[in-house]
Amino acid sequence: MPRGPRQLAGRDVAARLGAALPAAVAGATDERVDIAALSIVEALRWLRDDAELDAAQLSNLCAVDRYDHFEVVYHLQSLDRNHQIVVHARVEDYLEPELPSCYPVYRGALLQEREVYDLMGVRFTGHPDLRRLFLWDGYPGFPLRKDFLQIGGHHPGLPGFPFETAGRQQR
Amino acid sequence: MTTASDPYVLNIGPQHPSTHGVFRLRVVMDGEHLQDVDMVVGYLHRSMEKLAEERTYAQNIPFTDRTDYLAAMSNNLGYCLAAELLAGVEVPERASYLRVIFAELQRIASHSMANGTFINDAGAWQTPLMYMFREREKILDLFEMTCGARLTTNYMRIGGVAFEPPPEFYPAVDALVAELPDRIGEYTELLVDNEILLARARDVGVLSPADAINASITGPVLRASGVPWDLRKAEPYCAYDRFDFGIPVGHHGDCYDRFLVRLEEMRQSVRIIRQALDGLPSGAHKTEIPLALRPEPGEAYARVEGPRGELGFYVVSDGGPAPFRFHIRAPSLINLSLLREMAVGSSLPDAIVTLGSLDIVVGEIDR
Amino acid sequence: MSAALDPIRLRARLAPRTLARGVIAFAAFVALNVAIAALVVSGALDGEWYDFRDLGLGVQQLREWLDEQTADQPGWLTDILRSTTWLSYLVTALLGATGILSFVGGVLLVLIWVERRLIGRIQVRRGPNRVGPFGLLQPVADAIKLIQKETLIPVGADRVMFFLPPVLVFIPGLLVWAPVPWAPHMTYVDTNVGVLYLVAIGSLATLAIFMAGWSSNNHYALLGAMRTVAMMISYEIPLALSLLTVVVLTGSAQLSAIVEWQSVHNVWIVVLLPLTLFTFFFASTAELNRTPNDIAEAESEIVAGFHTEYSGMKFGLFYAVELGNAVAVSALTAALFLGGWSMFGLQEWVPAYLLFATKVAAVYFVLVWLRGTLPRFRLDQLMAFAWKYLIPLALLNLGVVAIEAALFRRWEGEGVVVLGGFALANGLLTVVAVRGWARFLGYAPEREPLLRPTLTTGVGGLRAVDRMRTTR
Amino acid sequence: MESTGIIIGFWALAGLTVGSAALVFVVRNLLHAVLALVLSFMGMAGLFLTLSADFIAMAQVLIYAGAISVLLVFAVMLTPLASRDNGNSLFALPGLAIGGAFALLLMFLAVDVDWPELRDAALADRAFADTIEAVGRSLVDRYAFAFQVASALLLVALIGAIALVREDGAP
Repeated sequence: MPRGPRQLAGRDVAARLGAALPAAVAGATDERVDIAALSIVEALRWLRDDAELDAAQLSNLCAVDRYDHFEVVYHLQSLDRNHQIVVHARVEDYLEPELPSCYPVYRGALLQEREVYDLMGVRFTGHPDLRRLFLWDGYPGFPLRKDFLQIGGHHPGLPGFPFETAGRQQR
Repeated sequence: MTTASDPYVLNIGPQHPSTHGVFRLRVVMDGEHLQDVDMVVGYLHRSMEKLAEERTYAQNIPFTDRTDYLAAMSNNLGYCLAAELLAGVEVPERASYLRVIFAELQRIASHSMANGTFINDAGAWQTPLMYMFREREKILDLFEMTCGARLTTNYMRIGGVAFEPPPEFYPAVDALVAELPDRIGEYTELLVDNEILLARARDVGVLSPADAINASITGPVLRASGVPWDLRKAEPYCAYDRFDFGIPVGHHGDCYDRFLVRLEEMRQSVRIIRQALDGLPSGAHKTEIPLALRPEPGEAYARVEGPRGELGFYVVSDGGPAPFRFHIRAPSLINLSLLREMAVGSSLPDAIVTLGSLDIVVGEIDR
Repeated sequence: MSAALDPIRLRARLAPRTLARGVIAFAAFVALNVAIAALVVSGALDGEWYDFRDLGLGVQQLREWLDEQTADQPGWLTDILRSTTWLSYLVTALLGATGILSFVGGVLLVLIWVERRLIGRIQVRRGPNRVGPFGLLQPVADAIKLIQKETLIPVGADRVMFFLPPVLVFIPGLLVWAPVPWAPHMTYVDTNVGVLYLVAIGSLATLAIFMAGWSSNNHYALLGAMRTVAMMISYEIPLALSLLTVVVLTGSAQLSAIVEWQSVHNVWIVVLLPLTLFTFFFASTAELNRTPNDIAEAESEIVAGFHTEYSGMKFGLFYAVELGNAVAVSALTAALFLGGWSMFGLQEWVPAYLLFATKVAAVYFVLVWLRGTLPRFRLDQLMAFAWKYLIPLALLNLGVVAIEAALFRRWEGEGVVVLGGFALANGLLTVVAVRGWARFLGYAPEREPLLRPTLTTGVGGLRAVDRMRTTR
Repeated sequence: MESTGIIIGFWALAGLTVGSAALVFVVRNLLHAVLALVLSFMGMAGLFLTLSADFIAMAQVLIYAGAISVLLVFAVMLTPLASRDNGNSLFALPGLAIGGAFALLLMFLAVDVDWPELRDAALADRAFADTIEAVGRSLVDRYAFAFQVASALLLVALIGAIALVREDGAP
């Protein structure tokens, strides 16, 4: 499993977080911490305020459609300690995905959560201004979902590459 | 007795000289003062993240050109790093150096554009912009020489760079690197101590370091607020740990500091290019990789210090030839998080200058 | 190697044929000048209608001749008009009006080209160079394009008020040329309230611009109009005060008399009243809506200000008037401060109007230069500058100059000594007042040094910021 | 009033002045009324010119057409509901009565004054040769007191206006 050059091991972070907020940790791998959806705000606040982990900045926020659930991915970073923490939150409800907004912890989530809501349809409760960002109000569906514009049984995604079996492409 | 006038709504954009693209600010104004700011984006939305899920890893490189069309090289680089991290591809030494050279050239070109348009927003009649275009033009000539394109370069490849620069590239880049410090000195003389610019840009759009960090603001805007944060130092990708350069850090966090920081970064980029040219190793410029890359299932987040800030690419693989999920962390968009706080209460000209100093590229905001 | 030092090109440029042509042209030029000088020295020209140094003489003699012709032959028209000199009045009025109109029209066409070329050079590009020789016909092409364009009228615009402003703006733009003294006898309306006339005419455009902004039914246009009106009201005061200062010194509000005064005393008023030139020039650039004071049509803020909604030739008229006013201000600066047509005796040799035009061009160049270089002020800064800075300075200057003028009337005999003393005193006053008043208002660049970005090599977050703060 | 040209000019200007003055209260749009008023001012300046009073004509243009009218425009713009028409005023009838009475007074004066005598006296003083100097001299000499009183009055009015519109606590 690849990991960014300054990325903390997910298990270490999970161990520390679990010591403080046992209910929050839902699991961990080498590269990430899984956090229970409902306690995401407390967990992020703890990660931000902890002196050792010091996740001062929400570097990136996005969501992944896993067909039956959503994963909201937070890339946090500490500027002073120069490390990165990857946090996943699993949103189980595929039809009405909802997650507490982390805007109270990170103001940088303002536009990123709007973007996720616009394109992926994850509703962030407690967001001060949750409107669609790129698309207009009333746009049907959420384009980044895998089932968007799905045509009878066809799964989106590339099944294979045309010349893959023929070997290297000749220039 | 008070004289009060009714607030009214002013649409700045989608077509407006200072929105640098198809970008709209919906502003509630009282006289010349802003009471509320709301940004309306999406006019340029092409849903690249969705399109990328239908194309192979290599086919996605040209898309990244078209997000931030003023810094195509940096975008190429960021995406290729993410794909390499995901697939575990090694990059030859020479390719890393070439990547550094082109990324830094791109940074100079992009900062020229940013500073030029910023002065334009402050009201100069195009002159500084034209000066800075002169240098940018030479850099674009170098790009054209190397990869045939000026704006949407599509130069980086997963595992290296597409082409070896032609022999005539080296004297041209040497000449450019030799004259750039003088040119930057010219801008400094013309603009840095200009009383009007000081009056317009100092203490306008101030951003405190704590706010900037908390609001995920990165790049020159963050550095102008006094935070010494640069991914080239913090997380040296390519060969940045081998070069000697500094990070300019501002003191007030106002528009003027952002301008100065960009100017100084151009100087530092020249230093890096010079060192990279001197130490350019020989060898292959690219690793051969399979035509259709099928990385192991997993995810990777790679980021580079783009001209506008942390340019991150989050790529998820499910083992297929196309990314399962492809997300671009667009610094232009995220740097706008605090626009409302910076602009409300100021006057219209100040808000325009603030917007100009954030250096947005609408192609990147909307993707 | 730069093109200028390229030996091949250099040789090509100095080919014998080219060289010979150059020598012949230069010799012809010298010969022509010698011939003209001889003609002038011989005195054959003095006072004759073909004296090219003063075209006004010809008109004057034409008038006298016409008067002679009509004096003895009273007809029915003369009876009705009860004046025998009506024909000469009519002819001179038409001549002058035609002269001014053709001059302003021609000058506008040329100056659009000049301005664009100059700005192009300032901006390290070439400027228009495709239409006609050196691109000289570019303004003509632009005008044809503008005339062909449809003039759009926004929905909800006040139609009458929308149509009138381009015309109403153009009228003062022409009228302002009436009292400009081109040469000793070349003034169309040599009124003795010339300076007041200029201020009055200058204030007329305000209302037209306001009409343009209001009738467009557009927020940008209205913002631009309000800015214009606010600024024009503010800057008319320092403008009028500085003009008044010149009037007080020379003792006349007649423009030709002011130039005459400079000619007689062999001095340019700019030497005597540098502070006045400062206030006048700044105030007039503000009135002209040119960078650095072009807030009324600040492109980056309010798109095009009051003429946002104007298209086609209506926009063309606004554009032309803007340039025309810039030339008019240059002409006034040249006449009031740079000696007008007088050039320490050179006007005896060279046509005075050419001297005047040279000075106008020089001042105009400065205006273009400013436009090509400086960013823009903010509205509140500009208003504060007028009320807190320019008006007190202009008032102070007026008071000082009034005393000097009284002294000058008393010691007129000492001429050079008195004027030299005044020049010294006023130069000192300018330096002291401009710097001192700025200091008094709180301008202190050394107290808050400009902090250039510091270069670091380490990275960090808030803790690093604190560290850097404490070590600074 | 000797030459026919002057007479034609007088009637044209008088027609312009009176006509645009009438337009001021006929026109419904308040801003149009202000502009008609400016036209009336200009006509009046022209009338002064026919009397060889060039200084007063210029002052008329400068002060009334240039400055006062702009102030009026500002007042109209800063008034809420500026686009309303200017009819239906409560003061229409009293205004008409006062205006008519004033016009009658002026007419009476015009008929009653012995104009030729005044003109001859003025001509004897050479007052028309250089009006600007004559006006200046009389302002600081004969009418100095009236001049000072007028300026003091204007100053008081200015300060009063500032005091009236100043909001408490405003800088």
